[in-house]
Amino acid sequence: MRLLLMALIIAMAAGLAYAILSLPAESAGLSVYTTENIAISGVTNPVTAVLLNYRAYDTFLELGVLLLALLGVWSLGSTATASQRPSAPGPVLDNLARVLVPILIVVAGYLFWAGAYIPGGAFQAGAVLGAAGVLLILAGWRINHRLVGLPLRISLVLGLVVFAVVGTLFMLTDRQFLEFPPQYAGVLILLIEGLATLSIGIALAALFLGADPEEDDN
Amino acid sequence: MNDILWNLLLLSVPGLPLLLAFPPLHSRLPWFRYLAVTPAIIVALMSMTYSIELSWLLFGIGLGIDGQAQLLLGVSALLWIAVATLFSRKTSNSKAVNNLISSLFMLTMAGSFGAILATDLVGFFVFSTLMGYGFYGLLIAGDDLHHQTRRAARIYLVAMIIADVMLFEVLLITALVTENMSFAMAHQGIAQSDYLTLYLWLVVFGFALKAGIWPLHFWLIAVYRHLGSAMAILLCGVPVIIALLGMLRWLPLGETSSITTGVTLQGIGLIGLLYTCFLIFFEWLKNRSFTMITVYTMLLASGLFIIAIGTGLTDATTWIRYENSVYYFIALLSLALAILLALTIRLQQHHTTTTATQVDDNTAMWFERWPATAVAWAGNIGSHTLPEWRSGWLAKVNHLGLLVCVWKRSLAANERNLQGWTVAITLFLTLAAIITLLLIFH
Amino acid sequence: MINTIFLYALAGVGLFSLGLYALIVHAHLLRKILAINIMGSGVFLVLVSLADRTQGIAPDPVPHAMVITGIVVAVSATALALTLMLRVRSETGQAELLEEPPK
Amino acid sequence: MNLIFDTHWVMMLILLPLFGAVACFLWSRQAVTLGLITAVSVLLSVIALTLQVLEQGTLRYAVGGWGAPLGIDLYVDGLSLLMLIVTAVVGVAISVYSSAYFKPGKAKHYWPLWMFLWAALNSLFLSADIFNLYVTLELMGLAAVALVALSGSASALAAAMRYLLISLLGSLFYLMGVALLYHAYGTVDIALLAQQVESSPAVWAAIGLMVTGLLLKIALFPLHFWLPAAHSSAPAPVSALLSALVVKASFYILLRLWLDVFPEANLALSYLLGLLGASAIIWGGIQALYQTRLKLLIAYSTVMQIGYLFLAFPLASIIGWKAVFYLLLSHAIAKTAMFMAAGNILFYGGHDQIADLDRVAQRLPITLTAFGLAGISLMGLPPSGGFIAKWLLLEAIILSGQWWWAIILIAGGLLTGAYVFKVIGFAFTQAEVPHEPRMVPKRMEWVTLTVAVLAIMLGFMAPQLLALMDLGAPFGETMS
Repeated sequence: MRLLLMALIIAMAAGLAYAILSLPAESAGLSVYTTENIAISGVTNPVTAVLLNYRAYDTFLELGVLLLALLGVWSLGSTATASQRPSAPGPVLDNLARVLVPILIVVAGYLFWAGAYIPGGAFQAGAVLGAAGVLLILAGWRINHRLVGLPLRISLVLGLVVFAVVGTLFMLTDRQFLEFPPQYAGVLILLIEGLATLSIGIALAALFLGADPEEDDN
Repeated sequence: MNDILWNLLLLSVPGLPLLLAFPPLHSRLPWFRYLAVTPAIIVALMSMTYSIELSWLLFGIGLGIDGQAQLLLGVSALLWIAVATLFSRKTSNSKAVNNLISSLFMLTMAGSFGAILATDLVGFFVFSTLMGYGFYGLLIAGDDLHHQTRRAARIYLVAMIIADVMLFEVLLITALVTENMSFAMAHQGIAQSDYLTLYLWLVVFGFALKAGIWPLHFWLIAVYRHLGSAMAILLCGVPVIIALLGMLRWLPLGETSSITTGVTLQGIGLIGLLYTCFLIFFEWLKNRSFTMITVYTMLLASGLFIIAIGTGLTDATTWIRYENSVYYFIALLSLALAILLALTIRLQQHHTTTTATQVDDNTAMWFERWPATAVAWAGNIGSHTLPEWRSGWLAKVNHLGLLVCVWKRSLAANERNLQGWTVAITLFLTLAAIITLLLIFH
Repeated sequence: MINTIFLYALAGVGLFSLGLYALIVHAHLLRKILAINIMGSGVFLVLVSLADRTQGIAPDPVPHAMVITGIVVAVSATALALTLMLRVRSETGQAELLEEPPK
Repeated sequence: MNLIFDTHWVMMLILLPLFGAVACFLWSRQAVTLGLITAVSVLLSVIALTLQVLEQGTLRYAVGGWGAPLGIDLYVDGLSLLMLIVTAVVGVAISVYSSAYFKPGKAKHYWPLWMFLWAALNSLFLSADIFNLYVTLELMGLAAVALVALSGSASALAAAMRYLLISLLGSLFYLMGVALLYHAYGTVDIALLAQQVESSPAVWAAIGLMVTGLLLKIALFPLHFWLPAAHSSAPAPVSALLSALVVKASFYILLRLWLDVFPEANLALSYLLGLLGASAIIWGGIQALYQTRLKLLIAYSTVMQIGYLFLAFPLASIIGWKAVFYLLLSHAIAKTAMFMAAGNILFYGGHDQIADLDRVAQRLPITLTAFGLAGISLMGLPPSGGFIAKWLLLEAIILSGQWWWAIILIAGGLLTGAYVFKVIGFAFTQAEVPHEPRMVPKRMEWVTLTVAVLAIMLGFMAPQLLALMDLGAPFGETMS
């Protein structure tokens, strides 16, 4: 069985390699279109333009995927066992967290801002923010129980909802869903990205935490 | 193949069973029941369109074979073989009764084959009548008849006579309109005449009565309740199917359209369908008799058939498009019903004989044991057709029984294996490889 | 220049195949989840490396955006998978799929 | 009327369930009410979209206003419209059913997940972009996995885990195919690809990867190994969703690609698919017959019915495609009813051992009637929707002259009849083990019956449905 398996996988790899090598050595893909329209996309970084304007619908759904994963994790209930509960952090971790978290938040802010013209953007910034959250959780910090319910949930869905609401608003003015007027595109993308960064960061940290903190409290 | 041989072959399809109906002949021949079906099988297997005119017989009868007839003939021959096998077990003690049953059997068979091959109204009428009365004979033949069966057979006979009178009227009308009684010419003639509506209704009524289509289904159900397996299969597969075929052949479908008649028929068919659905539902709740449910299923199918006929009458072009499928529908219907019936009735009998009290609990169980049942059935065929090999067969049957057990176990094991992660993904990759290779070497 | 691009793409194929192999042969769920991630990385590498066949001008941004989308999907799926694995372990006592066929 | 024709119903179909999901997530105490409101509004939107499309013809919607190849297009023709309609119908029924099925503790997790699944399904059926299809496929897969795990039992969790791995594996194969196609032709739009694709190594590899990846997700025999466990251990409404819609969604993608993107029909490959379909019918049918648990039996029946869908590939005629598509629709509805009925029985007796059904017929007559009616449709008896589908399939088989598929068709019908009767037979008997029944909410029973009647009614809607399928000629132009 093992041998057959290896043979099959090697055959597959060889076939794929052959297929890739048979591709033309030059191909502009869609880069012609992207550069043509970059001026009216609201940003100068082409990747951000694709993510948040040309193919913004993909990004919108993908925020949905992230939220859905969190819903899925929360629906599984608590998995925490005694060994997983972090004991009191050592002094090194504690101090590191105190230093690093502010730096990470600043870095996230920079990444989010820079995304408009150089590599960077909401997901990168969100990931850094998420890392800050993870560090805080490891250091024993827990979210205030008053914020655990609706406020936490609202912050989680904020990116998705604002994305959808902005997209829908322009539907009312004879445009398609997510069709930004060029003159406002830059501002709108910034607004969406900002809130998305926040939601993504919180969602990633929440994913790390596992169960719904509201249920954990009970 | 030369014409004379074809003529002989075609004639022998209904001819040989007719000939074998004579007691002196069939009492001396071994396996005569199977022998009688042989020409039908041969003709069904040859793909050729051919027809002959027997101007010397009655008013001139035509026999012919084409694709549609071939299909029906093939299926019908299969049914007859199955029934013949079942019949050979159920022989009476008295030799005279045995001979009588065999003769009636042959007559019914000759009628059914002849009706399928007939290319004109007269031929169809003659053969189907022969079949109808032959079947009545089979119903009442035998020593120990239940009085209920006699009563049911009486109802059947009355229904047949009324239907035949109707159809005879149709023959007269047609003869008035056209000289040539072949289906094609008769359709043309009748389509242009003033009698069209009367003709349509008489044909539909006559054959609907013969086929037991709702609301003329009363006799069918009454007869059904008291039949053995062989006769039930026969009833489903022969008289009813031939009557449906009659409707197809006699009605000028695809050549003329009669909206009112068509729509009315569709309505009747629809009501019949709904009614039958209710019947089935109540049967489930009340008695759970699978035999009856099978009959109701047939009623459902014939209701549908009536809707199809109605559609054919309203819209000729649609009919021409779908005509062939209707023939397939009939053929498959008879086959499927026969198989279902054979299994149900046999197994229900089996249960009643084993333990009378357990019947209620176990009726559904037989579905799980169908492989074993099939083996037992095959065993019975073997032991009755070839008595001298009986012991050998028994041994083989036992062996097969073991095989079935092994087979069932290996099925479960195979499924477990398929569910294993490694096997599954290896299969997945193999499939990917095969698909890609097929693409490349296309 | 061209050669290195295809080299990266081939490396992607390699990762994809390695991940696939690991996914099949390892019983532990954590390894399976990692294997899926490696396969995903392979696909992303193929997507992103071949985008640079533009001869001088900046690489095609669309595959880059696709990869970012893909990564977020992969992260989400991994998070769900890991939590599910922990739940399976706490219910059955082991982090393996039980229905392996008898050897 | 302007309201109907000018509103962007296409987007509403995606946004409404998504907002519904968010609302159910934020206000989980009112999740049931919010979910039901969303369900009804999605159904209304589908009706509006149908009117719109009937009036204005097929619809291409450029999200973001860019249009292919730069942007993402949505596309509505007869194929996608019917999928959306059947999703909405099944969706509303499931919503009503689940409003009584789940306890509050589960309901607050169930509703947002189900709304997400609905959004994923709608966006999948609408998408005309193979990369966007990947995203929707993942959205659907994750939602489905989370729903399977919802019951929290060990077997459900293990099934969900396996389902997740398989789903990801299939998606990655699909994504690799997308990568190859994009780099070969510089577009991911189905219509644009259809114009450009020709035979080349990259296309072969891409098709090979995408087809197998999708087959794994569709669970065509012999890749069905994950399906019975996942579909049978999930809560009943979820099982219904998975069997009726989720599996079909992957098939929908395969159908779209096969009809549009893949270069000229490959005879050998289509025969292989037909052959696998035929094996699935026989294998699934026999396995279903031997099952002792009701939900497993129904799950294997799904394995079997999936096989039917692949019989159209070797026939390659318009009527064949229409037949299997009709079958897909009627199976979706009949299977929903069947799983709901199984859910009622499970709810009532606390188990689903077929041998111990303990006179369910007398105690849950409505449920059992529904089961029987759904069974009629699965068997393909007249006048159900399944009958029309099998009739069309038979016609396609006769037209193509490949009569051997007809044997499979009939054998499949007999097998289906056998396992349906097996269940119904036991439903009348008294079980040896007495158990304490729990009352089934009336709402659950009546919804089940309604859906089952709908499965039968599909048989009477053939002209309308077949006409809808012709919208935009998804199966090719009819010769007339």
